[in-house]
Amino acid sequence: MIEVDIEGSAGDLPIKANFRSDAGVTALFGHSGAGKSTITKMIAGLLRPERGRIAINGETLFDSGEGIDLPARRRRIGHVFQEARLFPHLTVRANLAFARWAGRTIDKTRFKEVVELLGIQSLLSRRPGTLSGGERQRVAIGRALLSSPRALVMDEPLASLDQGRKSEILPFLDRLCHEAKIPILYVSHALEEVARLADTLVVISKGETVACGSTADIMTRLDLGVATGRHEAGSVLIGRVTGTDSRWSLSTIGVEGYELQVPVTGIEPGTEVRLRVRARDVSLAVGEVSGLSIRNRLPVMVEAITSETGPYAEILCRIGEQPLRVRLTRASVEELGLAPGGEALALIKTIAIDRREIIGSGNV
Amino acid sequence: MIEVDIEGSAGDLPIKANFRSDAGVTALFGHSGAGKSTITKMIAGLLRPERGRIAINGETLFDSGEGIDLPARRRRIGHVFQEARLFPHLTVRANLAFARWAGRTIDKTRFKEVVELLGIQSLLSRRPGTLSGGERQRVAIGRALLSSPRALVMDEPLASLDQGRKSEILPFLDRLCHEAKIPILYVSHALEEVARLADTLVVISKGETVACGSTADIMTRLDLGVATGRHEAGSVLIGRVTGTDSRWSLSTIGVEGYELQVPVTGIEPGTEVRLRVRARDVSLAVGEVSGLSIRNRLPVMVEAITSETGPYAEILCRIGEQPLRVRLTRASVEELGLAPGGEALALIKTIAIDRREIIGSGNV
Amino acid sequence: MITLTSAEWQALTLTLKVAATALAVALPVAVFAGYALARWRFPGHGLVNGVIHMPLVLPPVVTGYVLLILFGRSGPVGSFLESTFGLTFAFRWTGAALAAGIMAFPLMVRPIRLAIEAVDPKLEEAAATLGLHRSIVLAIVTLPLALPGILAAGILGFAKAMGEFGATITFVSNIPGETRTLALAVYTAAQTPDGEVAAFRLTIISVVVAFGALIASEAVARRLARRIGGAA
Amino acid sequence: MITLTSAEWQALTLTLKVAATALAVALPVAVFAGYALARWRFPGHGLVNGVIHMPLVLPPVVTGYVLLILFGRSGPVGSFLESTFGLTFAFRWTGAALAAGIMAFPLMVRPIRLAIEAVDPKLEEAAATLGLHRSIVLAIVTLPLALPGILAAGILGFAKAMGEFGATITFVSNIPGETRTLALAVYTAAQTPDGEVAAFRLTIISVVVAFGALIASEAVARRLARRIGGAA
Amino acid sequence: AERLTIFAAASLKDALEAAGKAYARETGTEVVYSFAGTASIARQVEAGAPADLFFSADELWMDHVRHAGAVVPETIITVATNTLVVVAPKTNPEPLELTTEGFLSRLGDRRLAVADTETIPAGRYAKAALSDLNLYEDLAGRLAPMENVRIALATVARGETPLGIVYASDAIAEKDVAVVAEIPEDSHPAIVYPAAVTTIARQGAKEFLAFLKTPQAREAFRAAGLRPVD
Ligand SMILES: Nc1ncnc2c1ncn2[C@@H]1O[C@H](COP(=O)(O)OP(=O)(O)OP(=O)(O)O)[C@@H](O)[C@H]1O
Ligand SMILES: Nc1ncnc2c1ncn2[C@@H]1O[C@H](COP(=O)(O)OP(=O)(O)OP(=O)(O)O)[C@@H](O)[C@H]1O
Ligand code: MOO
Ligand SMILES: [Mg+2]
Ligand SMILES: [Mg+2]
Repeated sequence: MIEVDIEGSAGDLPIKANFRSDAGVTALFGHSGAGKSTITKMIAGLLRPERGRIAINGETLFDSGEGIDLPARRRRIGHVFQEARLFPHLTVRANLAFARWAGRTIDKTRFKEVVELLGIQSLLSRRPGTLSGGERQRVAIGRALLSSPRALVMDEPLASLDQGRKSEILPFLDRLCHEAKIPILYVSHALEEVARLADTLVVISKGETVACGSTADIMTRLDLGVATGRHEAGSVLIGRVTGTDSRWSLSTIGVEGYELQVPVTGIEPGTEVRLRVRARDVSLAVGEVSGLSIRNRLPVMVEAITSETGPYAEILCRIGEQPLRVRLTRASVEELGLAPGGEALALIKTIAIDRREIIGSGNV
Repeated sequence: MIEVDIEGSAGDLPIKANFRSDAGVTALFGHSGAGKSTITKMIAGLLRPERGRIAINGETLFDSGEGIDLPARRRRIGHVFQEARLFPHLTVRANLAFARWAGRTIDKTRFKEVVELLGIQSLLSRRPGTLSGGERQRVAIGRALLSSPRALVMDEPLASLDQGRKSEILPFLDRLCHEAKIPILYVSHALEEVARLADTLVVISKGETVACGSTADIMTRLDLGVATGRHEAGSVLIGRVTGTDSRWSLSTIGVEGYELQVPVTGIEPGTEVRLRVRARDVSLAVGEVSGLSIRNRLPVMVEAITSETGPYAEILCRIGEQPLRVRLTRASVEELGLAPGGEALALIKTIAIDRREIIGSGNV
Repeated sequence: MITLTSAEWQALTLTLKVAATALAVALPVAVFAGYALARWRFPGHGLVNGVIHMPLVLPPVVTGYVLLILFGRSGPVGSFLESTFGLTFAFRWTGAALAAGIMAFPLMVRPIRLAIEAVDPKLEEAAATLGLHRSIVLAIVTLPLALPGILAAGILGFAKAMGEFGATITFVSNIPGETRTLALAVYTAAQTPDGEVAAFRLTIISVVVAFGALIASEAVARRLARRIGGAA
Repeated sequence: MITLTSAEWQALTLTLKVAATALAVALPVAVFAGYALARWRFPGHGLVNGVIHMPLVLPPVVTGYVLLILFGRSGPVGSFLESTFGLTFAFRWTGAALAAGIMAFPLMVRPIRLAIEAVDPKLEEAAATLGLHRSIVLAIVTLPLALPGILAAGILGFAKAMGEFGATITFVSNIPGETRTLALAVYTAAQTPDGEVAAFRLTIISVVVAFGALIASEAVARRLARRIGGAA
Repeated sequence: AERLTIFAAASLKDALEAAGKAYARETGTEVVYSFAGTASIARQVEAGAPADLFFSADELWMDHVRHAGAVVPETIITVATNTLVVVAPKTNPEPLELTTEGFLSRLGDRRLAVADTETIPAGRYAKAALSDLNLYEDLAGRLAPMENVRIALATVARGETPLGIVYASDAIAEKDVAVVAEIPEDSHPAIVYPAAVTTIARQGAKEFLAFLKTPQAREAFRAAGLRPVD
């Protein structure tokens, strides 16, 4: 659990961060220069807020009222910095071993596991100066993981990694966070990454937390378009796995009494999962539809339509109790005759729900 | 025009790069550690290949056979480095002014334009040490642009920028490249960015160029899935603007005699444009379809179907002469009875073709 | 406050003149030498490095004696300089500055070399890609970044130039008003029976001047650090 | 090769003993002082900095006198050390080492301070987030990164310790086998009519030793640079 | 005693070393020396240096040390005397007239090398002599006071200065100079080398002083250009 309620400043920019999140991954999301790194540094004890309180898992790390201000080393917050900050005079192995020694509790098997996950076996005897950008970042992640931290702060750790590597690391972080009960504070520009990982989403703008809540809630808030970026806006559906079709490698997920197929297998039936559905990946239909490759068709209620200037319209729908954002052209809205209160069929390409967008499964 | 045919090494990794591209943006694409940065440094004259030849716009910069090896400063290749490399003792303004002075030709108006584009006006009197990660990157881009280079090398310049900022900078680079005839070599992990920008795509794997060709061609090559990442695979359609619907802010584009609507206005009718269509954004239908929000429906011929293990299938279709990749679940392929030689209707959400995916227009 | 006697004033102003001249001439040369040792690989690298350190290893009297032989009026270098440029070192304050500069030289080259070696060559590369000539890169990137080292060298060199004694007295002797710097004046007093008070006064003057220079240099260094450092 | 006389051997071994002892004791103290000046802000910062530089500013003879007064057998520090620890400096090689160490001290503190100031505090922060105590961060991050500076300090200090003359002859006199180091032996020889040859031989010996030390230090420095530097 | 330690002015080096060798041959007592400028040596003896004997180059420092109680006053003896001469480079050996004109015409725009006129005994004697000869006022601005006599001698030998005032004993040792004038002995205080046993001396120090009166020792002094006294 992370509790933050601080005021301070980054140069001229006043910082005012107020959020709390329960176990799991908390994402800090916001524009370049919004103050994300500054806030993480305050939490890690590398910058001092002017006033306020910071607590992790119930332990107070900073409290200006009570005069508590633990130094960074006693906070034990593993920090993956935006600029790697590896020790240049030590080999990769020594960088990692040093962190492991600092953490004390990590055994050899775990060490090997982390090294393999990050694909840095062949780099162990090299020095940071000769690593590529992405390699450096991976070693930095390894270093933070191996220090057996009580919480992890990750400042855009995957920015220069390719998709393939990312999709190996993300589930690991997810497991780490939920199994080892290590809260993770995750800074990112990529909403995809964030939605994939985060239980709680904190939106930062101009130094202040402008929104904080469960990822599903924040993702569906139309008013946050500017902060989150239109292209990535979407919703998170909460459902439960009802079955697996091993022939086609699909699973069926029950959402509000309806069924959705997703291209994933191996999730225990009964598991609760969260599906991220991007607004742009949903189509709407009115009336019968047939002969179409889109297999997921859910009846929805149109709740609100926001027409922006330009070609787009945002439609907020509901599947039962759950919100679903849809993005169409204004022309389509007119053509289909959509209006608040009306009914429609939401078409979601099975394929649009990637492995990476199904959250909460132990074995993805 | 960039011509590269070199051999060398990065530590133990042998480098063997062989590609040529005509005017425009050339993207270097590949996994972390593939050798992308190494190749760009060789082109910029910061590392020495063992043998081979490098030429830009017909001028030979390096030729081991003829003993030509221009020093970096005489190559005049603006370089945005993966790690910014700003001069820490100079203010942002001085960093930029220094570059401008080195380039000589940039006037005040242009200086202001670049500064505004990058949103760094308020940072001018600051020093790099106090900038945020994204701010630093933007200043580095500005510095390279202002040195009035004869070519630009950009090593993941947008990795830590948010969507909003990215979609402002990308069209600018595009214009720069085509109007000012400055070839750009662009390194990125994000296929989206690459497809948006690149005329030529070079795929690097383990130090070697494994593929090189027009973006459209490479994107549609099924066999490069591993290097490019499944999620981002797609095709590029070439068409010509036929009309604009200002009421709905849509433009119509003719592709092989068919029409497609895209959510963009302001492109001169008659202009040739390239549309990136991600395989996962295309649905197929067989037979009549109605009452659907998907407005773009193009008749296609199924050419090949590749079933992978797992839930997915890749379908290569043709619209007239042009290839179109489609990604469905195997289940859908079976259900629709798709087979090579068959006909189908490709449904492309208007919205899936973002501004950022329409290339070649002067005023997007 | 103590009021200075005219002899003390003379020694003080002479010392400042000698130390400042030594610094003004030797520092640029030290910057060049530090740069060359840090960045160039050339035959005789080790030899140059060794020769630069010699004044440190040899007893100052020997260095002074060598200067006398080389730069004296009848010495090969001295007679050449005198006939060509009318530049005389023997028994002149210029000679004291020369001795001070040479004795201070190794102390200056080291920190400068260290600071230049610490400048990230990647920044110089970046400057080169902007199309800049090496000399401009040097002037606008390398040297400014090495400035803390050059400053440290300057203060070490100035202190040593103020305190230089052995080589100076051997080379240019101990002529009041011409070559009797504070250090030589202190020595003169201390070598005289019952000269303790005079020696003490002169020592205090030296110390005050040196402290002043030190404090000024620290202030400059702090400004430099603030410029480069930025946030944590 | 020249064969050394027994007096030359004696001076050589004594010089090495004195310089090595001076370095072994003064270098750690200089590292501490350099670190404190670089990283701590404390009242009296300027004063400490000033005092460290004093041996450089004062003529060595004065420093020697001060040592004689303080560390002589009847001096306050000297008599205390002798009665408490049985440690005698007066007219012993230990005193020569003390004088050499004190004269070399300012030359060592500067490069060390410079190198420590150049260590990126962001790396120390990173080490702190791993949960490491400051002393461990110092030992494993800060000092190793400052090693080129410490090495430069070592070689400057060793060279100065070898060449120290003024303070040594004043403090511990010029006793063969006990305090007559190479520098003092060169001086003694130069005082003798027809001593030039002897002085020259001794000078050569000094120079050879110093070159050896210098070459060794350069080799170490190159290794260090290679370790940290990596690719362009 | 097994061993005697002598702290002595640097100008006595040759004479004392020769005498010491003879003494060791005769008595089996080893003699070791510390040579430096008289001022240094005197202050060290005053500070309790482990010296058995102190040899000064002038009476001033011997007085200083005696007042400080570092030597046994009754043991002070003069072991030798010396004289001053004016030397010029061997290439220019014409005799010099001891007048202002004589000096100035030989000096031209150059300087007269002397040992430091305040700190070094040789320099103090030279200054006294020049004053007595009414030359000091005219020559004061033309002096080059060197750190010690040997360096003054060397500058003359190398032609760096056309003239220098040094001890007769030094002039003998340097082949590249010629004596061009002798300074009258009555123009300056007697140049004497007093010696004394220190207050912390070991057994046998007095015996060495006595040995210096033997013909053997006197010969050693004479060979070094000094005049032994009776
Ligand atoms: N020491 C400082 N002096 C002045 N301004 C500062 C200082 N430190 C930070 N800032 C400013 O505060 C703002 C927030 O910085 P911060 O590094 O927290 O941003 P960020 O959200 O992490 O951005 P990015 O995504 O680009 O890394 C930036 O505009 C930055 O320039
Ligand atoms: N000096 C060196 N010594 C050893 N290996 C090196 C050296 N320089 C580069 N390499 C290795 O060569 C490979 C290619 O490096 P390069 O920086 O070109 O990769 P990249 O494609 O830019 O990767 P990234 O996307 O992570 O930045 C990497 O595995 C790197 O570790
Ligand atoms: O080191 Mo000295 O002993 O300057 O004259
Ligand atoms: Mg940041
Ligand atoms: Mg790279």
